[in-house]
Amino acid sequence: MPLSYYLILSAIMFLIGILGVLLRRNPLIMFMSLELMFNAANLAFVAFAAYHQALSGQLFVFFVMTVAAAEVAVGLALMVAIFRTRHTIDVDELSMLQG
Amino acid sequence: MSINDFLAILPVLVVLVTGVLVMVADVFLPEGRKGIAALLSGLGLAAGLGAALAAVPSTGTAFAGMVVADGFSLFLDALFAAVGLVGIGLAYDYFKRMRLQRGEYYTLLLFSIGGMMLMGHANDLVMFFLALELLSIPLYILSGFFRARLASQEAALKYFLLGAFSSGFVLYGIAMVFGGTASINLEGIVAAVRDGSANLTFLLVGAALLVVGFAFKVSAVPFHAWTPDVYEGAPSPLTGFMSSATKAAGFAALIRLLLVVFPALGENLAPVVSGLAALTMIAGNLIALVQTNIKRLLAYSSIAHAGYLLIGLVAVNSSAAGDAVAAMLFYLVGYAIANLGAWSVVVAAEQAEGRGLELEDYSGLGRKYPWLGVAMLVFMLSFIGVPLTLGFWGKLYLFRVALESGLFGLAVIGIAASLVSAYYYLRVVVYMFFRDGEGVARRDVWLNLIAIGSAAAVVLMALVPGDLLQVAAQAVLRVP
Amino acid sequence: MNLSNNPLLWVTFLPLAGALLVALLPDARRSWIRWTAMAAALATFAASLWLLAGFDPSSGQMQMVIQVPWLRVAGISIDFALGVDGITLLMVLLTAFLVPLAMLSAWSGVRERVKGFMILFLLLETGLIGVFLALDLVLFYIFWEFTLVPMYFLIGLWGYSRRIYAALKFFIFTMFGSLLMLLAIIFMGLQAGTFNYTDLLAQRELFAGAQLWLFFAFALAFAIKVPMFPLHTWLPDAHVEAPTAGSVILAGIMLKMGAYGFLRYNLPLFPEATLRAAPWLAGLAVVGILYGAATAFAQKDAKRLVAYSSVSHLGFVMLGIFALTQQSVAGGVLQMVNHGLSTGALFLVVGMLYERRHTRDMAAYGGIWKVVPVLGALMLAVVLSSAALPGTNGFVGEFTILLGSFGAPALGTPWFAGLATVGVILAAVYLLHLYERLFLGPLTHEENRQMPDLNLREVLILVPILVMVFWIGLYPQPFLDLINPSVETLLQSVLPAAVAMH
Amino acid sequence: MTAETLFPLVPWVVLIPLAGILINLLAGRALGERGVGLVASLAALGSFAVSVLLAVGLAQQPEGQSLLLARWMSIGSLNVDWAFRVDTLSVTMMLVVSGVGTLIHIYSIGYMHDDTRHNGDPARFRRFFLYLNLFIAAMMVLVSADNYLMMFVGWEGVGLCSYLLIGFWFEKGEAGLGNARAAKKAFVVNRIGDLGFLIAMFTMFWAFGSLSFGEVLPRAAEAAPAVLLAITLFFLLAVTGKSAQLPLFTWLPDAMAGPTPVSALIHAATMVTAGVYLVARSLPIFAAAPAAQSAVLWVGALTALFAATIAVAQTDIKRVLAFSTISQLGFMVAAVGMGAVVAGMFHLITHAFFKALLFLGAGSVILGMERGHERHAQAHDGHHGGFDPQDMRFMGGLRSRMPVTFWVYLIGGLALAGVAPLSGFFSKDEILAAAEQVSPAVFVVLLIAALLTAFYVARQLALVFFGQGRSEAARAATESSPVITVPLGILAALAAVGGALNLPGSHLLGDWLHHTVEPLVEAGFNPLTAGIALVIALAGLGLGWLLYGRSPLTRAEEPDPLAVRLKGLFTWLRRKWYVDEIYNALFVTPYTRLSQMLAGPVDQGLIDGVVNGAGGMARLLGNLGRSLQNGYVRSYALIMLVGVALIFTFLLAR
Repeated sequence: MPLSYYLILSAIMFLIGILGVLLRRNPLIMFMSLELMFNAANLAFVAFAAYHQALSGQLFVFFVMTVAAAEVAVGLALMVAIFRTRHTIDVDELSMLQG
Repeated sequence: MSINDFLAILPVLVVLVTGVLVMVADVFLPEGRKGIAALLSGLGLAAGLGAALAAVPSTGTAFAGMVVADGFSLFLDALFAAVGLVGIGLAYDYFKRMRLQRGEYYTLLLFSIGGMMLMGHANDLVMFFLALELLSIPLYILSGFFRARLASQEAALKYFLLGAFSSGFVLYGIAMVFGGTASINLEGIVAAVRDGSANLTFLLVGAALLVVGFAFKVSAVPFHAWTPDVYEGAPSPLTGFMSSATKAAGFAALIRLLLVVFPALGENLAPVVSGLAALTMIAGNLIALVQTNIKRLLAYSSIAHAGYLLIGLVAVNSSAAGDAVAAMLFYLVGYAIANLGAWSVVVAAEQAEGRGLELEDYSGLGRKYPWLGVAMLVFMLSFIGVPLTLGFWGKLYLFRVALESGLFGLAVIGIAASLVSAYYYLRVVVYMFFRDGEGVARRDVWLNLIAIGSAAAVVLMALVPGDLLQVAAQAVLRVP
Repeated sequence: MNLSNNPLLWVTFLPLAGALLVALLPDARRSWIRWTAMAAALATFAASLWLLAGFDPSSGQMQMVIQVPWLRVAGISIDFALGVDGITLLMVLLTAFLVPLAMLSAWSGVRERVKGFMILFLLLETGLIGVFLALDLVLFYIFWEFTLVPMYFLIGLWGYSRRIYAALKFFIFTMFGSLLMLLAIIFMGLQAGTFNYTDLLAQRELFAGAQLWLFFAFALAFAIKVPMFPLHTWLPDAHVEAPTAGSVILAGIMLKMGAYGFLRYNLPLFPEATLRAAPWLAGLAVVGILYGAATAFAQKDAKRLVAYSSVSHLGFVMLGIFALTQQSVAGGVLQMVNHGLSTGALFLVVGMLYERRHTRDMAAYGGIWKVVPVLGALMLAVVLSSAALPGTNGFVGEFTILLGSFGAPALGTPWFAGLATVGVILAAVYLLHLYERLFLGPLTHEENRQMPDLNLREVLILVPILVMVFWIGLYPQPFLDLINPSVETLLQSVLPAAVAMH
Repeated sequence: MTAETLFPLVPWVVLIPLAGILINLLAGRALGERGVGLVASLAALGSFAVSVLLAVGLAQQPEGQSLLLARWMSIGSLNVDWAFRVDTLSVTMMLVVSGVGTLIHIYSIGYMHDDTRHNGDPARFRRFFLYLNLFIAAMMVLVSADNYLMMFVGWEGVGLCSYLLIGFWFEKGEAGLGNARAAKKAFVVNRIGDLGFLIAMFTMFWAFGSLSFGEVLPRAAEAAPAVLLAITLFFLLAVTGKSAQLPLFTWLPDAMAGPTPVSALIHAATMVTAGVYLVARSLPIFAAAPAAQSAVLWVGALTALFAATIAVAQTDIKRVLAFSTISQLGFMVAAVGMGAVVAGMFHLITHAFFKALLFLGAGSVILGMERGHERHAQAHDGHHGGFDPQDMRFMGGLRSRMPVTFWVYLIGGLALAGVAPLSGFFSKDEILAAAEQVSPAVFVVLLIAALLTAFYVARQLALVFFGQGRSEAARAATESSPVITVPLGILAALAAVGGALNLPGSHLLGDWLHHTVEPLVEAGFNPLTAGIALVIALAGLGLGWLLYGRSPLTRAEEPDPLAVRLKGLFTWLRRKWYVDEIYNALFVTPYTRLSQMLAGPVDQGLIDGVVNGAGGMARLLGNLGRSLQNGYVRSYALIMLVGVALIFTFLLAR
């Protein structure tokens, strides 16, 4: 399969991720969308690595996965803290700071 | 891997190791003695600062070209360590007052500083990404440090969501750059561009996405939206630290990246950065005009200053690149000093539960506490760019660079924006001196020391600005 | 070069030293503070006389030049450079002369925060003198902007009801102009590699191509400061809201900074642009003369009237400068001094009235000459000098300006001077109106009957000014001798360009 | 004593009055009223003495001399000195000014003693003499100057004194402000004239490179005709201001608000003649501009007629004299306009005598009326209100109450009317003779003016002195003290025999002035014109007597006989042809409105509105941007995405 297929798929994934962040109000689903964006990048990395025959792309994916895991940990912790005080995790409820 | 590899990033290592040590030590510190964590962190940062100032690190690349050590990174190491020290000073008094003295604040702060330092050393897109996350994730947590305070929670979640969102762009940008050049190493990218093997379209898309990602970090409009909310919600000492240091880290990344890609893409990318600069200066200052909360006002002010700095970034794409980088570094230092000073006043004036942050609460403060008042006056004047402050010289150099590289339009927008800024900065002075009120401020040792010390630095260094500029000018980058 | 023997340094930094000294005194010791500040101001005046003594009036060149490299970094070369010529010298003398008098006027007017007031006042003096003496454009800009800060506080802290609005407006309006000037300065520095005035002057061809823009940038800054119509609206607010001493310095000296800037920078640095702009600026000056006079006439607030009169008077100065003849420019310089004396004195008198009655509304007075004959007589003298009655300083200035501009080749038509002369009539209208409303007619307000006449301190404030008023009016030659060579030198550097243009 | 030793005394004509001021200023309180009056009068007398000495010197060396006192201002090619001119023209003026001035000083000692008490502020006595001495000094500067600029110093200096003295009782007059307003009007209207003087000087400087008489006048003819025309016409504007000619005469009638000696000295005898002096002095320039000459001539002639028509309908004793002064000044201006300098100067001198006499006489009448009013009021226990001691309708019959005043007034009046052999006859006749040579039309105009002059003289004499007293005050009036009547006597003598100065045949004054100015028209004595003039004068007097003397008014409320005959026209005359109203409508009101409009809607509204509007616009935009910051994290992400989209759109478009 040519490179472009992978890239198009990756771009679609990236866009879906973006739309998810924009449209969903549940932070859990927003996290998933963010993961989707990250993984779109990962897919592109892997595809390019294969295309260029360069290992550094594959390597990068591992770093990304690690970092994403750390990020999600922090995000979930934040959500737990918020849920404890507010009993909701709807992000649109969090609009006290504005102006 | 040799000792030289470690020496190259010695300040980073010192700071990160201290962070681990503080984390461990914190477990053994009894409740009520957590201030020792601050002391330990301070010592570690001082050591890091010493390492940077003593120029211990060897220069050149290390760890197989993953990191680089040069004048630029050293300068930033010193800057971050110094800002971190002040940040700890701000936090110590503040959290003691708020009865929230905890070791993990300092640990996380140190990790974040380590990430910032690493950003200055990064020579490989992996390192940029790692440094970005290393500096960001602790800040997400720290923003929500007041776990029970709604504003703090909201700030943390907003920062986190939008930060991750922008990381996505960075990541996708890196992927595109990799796709375009088959390399994630800056030297490799340069080589690919030089020998013509690079796919410039992929490179351009990637570079643009990277600019977006880091523009988020420096709060350039329209990627600034998180800034006011997070700055308002986060604990004040953290905001003071963040607004001074994160911006510098973001610009460090932008400078190094754009120096690499501008030769090939300057024609396309420079207008983008110009647009960001203009938009940031205009929007930042205009919105700051209508703020009534001091933290939000300073947040928009920090956005506005990012706009001025972006002029310098545009000038990197010209024969005056050297001057541009020097001017930006100088400006960052001047801004950091005045900004930390201003936040120290904010921290001193903040009352429990986030009260005392409206401009109204500052009424008469300057008359009641003349030292604090004069210090705040100096910071505001420096922000405006009135002579005999560092801010004046910063603007002078930046505008000089702008004119040198023919950016007349941006220079004019810059001065118009400065004019607008004069209004809201002076309004702070108006409240502090020209109005009567019952405002109270703390007379905490560290806060006052920071306020007065920063004010003195802003004025005294302005009398002999040559030395600092000399240092900034010598902080040259190792261009791959 | 032995700097400690150079009066320029002393005259510039003595007030600063005084301010530091005052800062060390305890807040409660008001009379110590006052007398220390006064001593510093008087010492500065003495230093300015020393400067005068050491000045060679036969030369139009810069004298006693101090030039110390300040910054030599990354292609930027900034000097700490000071120097004096006849025009500068007069401005410095005027400053050093007016500051102690203004300070004396604050003796009873300022009772709160005396220390802060005196410190700011002395800082202001250093800034003002620095503006006049600076011979490096960046240094000039530093002093120029620095003067804003103390004045901002003088208005904001010791001013009247709308002081905050006035202070902000003053600061931002002035800055509006000066920022563009900063860009122009940077641009010139880039072209020439130096900011030193003398060096820039020698290499003015380097930026001759952009001189219309540069001229505009400088002119905007200076025109706001002067102020020229229609950039004047900061002035009435600032003048009215400032405390008396502040108004005196504002009108007496700060407005001169603008006119001085035109003379020192616009004319010699951008000669061709000057010639092209001359009719336009002279036109604005004439509009300012008539407009200021007409607007002053309609004011109900005595201080506001005086403020608008400044717009009119400074119009004469600007007309003189841009007529570019020996007489008109020399007259313009002299008129700068005259306006400082006369309008300064007007503000002082209005301030004295305010201290007695706490209102500036002219309707609250009327017929008080009977009650305060000494004040009435001195005010009359001041009013007449402001109305340019022959024998007073104002006449010599306005006459030479109008005479010089009447046949000025740079303007090409006598209409400018002709219309400006109408301003002389209008000046009489509003000034006599002012005097009539305050002092003449029947005593209409009972509370004015007990008004005390001037005390010795107040007489001592006004008498030195009046001595100068009549000295310049009757025997201006010593002053003209100072001005003439410098003006000649100045015009010689402008007018060759005229030849090149035709 | 030779001319060389005498001429250098000339600065003292200015310095002595200044010394008088200094003494009275510093020691006036200690000197008391008598001391102050004495010092001031001696100062004026000293000035007169020096003038006499200068005249003696001139007798030996008639061509005169310029004396440099000090360099005044020197810029480039502009060099102006404090320098004095001693020649027959200037010394003639000095003699008149200081001579009449001294008499009026002495008179004022008595007059002001009473006046300050009537007006309730005796302390102001000293101030009056300070001003009066200042006036002498300024007038001396004016006439002794060697260049136009120094002349201008005197020119405006006397204007200042005029301002101060008109507003001497600054709290009196209509609504308490009348006098102050009159003073301001005088100053401002004079300033309009001064504008002409200034512009004339500017033109002169750029044409001749100098302002000094010695350099400009001999070379007058060298300049371009347009330049000369400009100079002379602008000088004419100055003349109309200072000498109260059409169209700038309106200030002089109001100037009567000043104390009567002031009206005599400044607003009749000396200051207002400065315009005549200016033209006489500048004759070479006028001679080179014939068009300007006829302009001057016609301005003078028309003013003479115009003012005379107004004078016949006034009821205020001083206002009649004021319009008479304007009219007579018109004669002089017409004379110098024709180039008949000698005739003009001659009339200037005789007019100084007889008009000063008339004013001082009027002053004596006013004092008499006030005394009478006070005596009556004391007898009848008060009721002050509504009494005007200057209104002729309340006078009458004063001939018997104030005989000395009557006789001197009669002499003055007849001299003014031009009855031979009083001084006015000779001087007016010379002007008429010259006019007859130059322009028949002017001759006729001047003759009509002369007729009206004689008429209003008769009317005034009849209303004031004849018939019966028409008020208690008039019936109780008393004669004035010798300090007042003695100067009146001296002036009466001068007014009577002043014609001797330039009698037909002797031409004393003509020969004297000849050394300085060369008249363009040499009007010899013409028996025909003299006869016509005399007939006209007698006819006017007779007409006046017919209307007012034959059956004198008996009550103040009775209508004026002339009003009965002229009906509406009389109102026009009484209201001065409504010139003040027209000027108010044309200039004063529009300027006030304009200035209010500029200060309000334009300055605060438009210009400051733009400034504040810019600030408001910035805030508006700021609030707009602020509204985007709505707190929703998803919209922040959207903003970011829009930014990304914009960047990529831009990059795609490249």
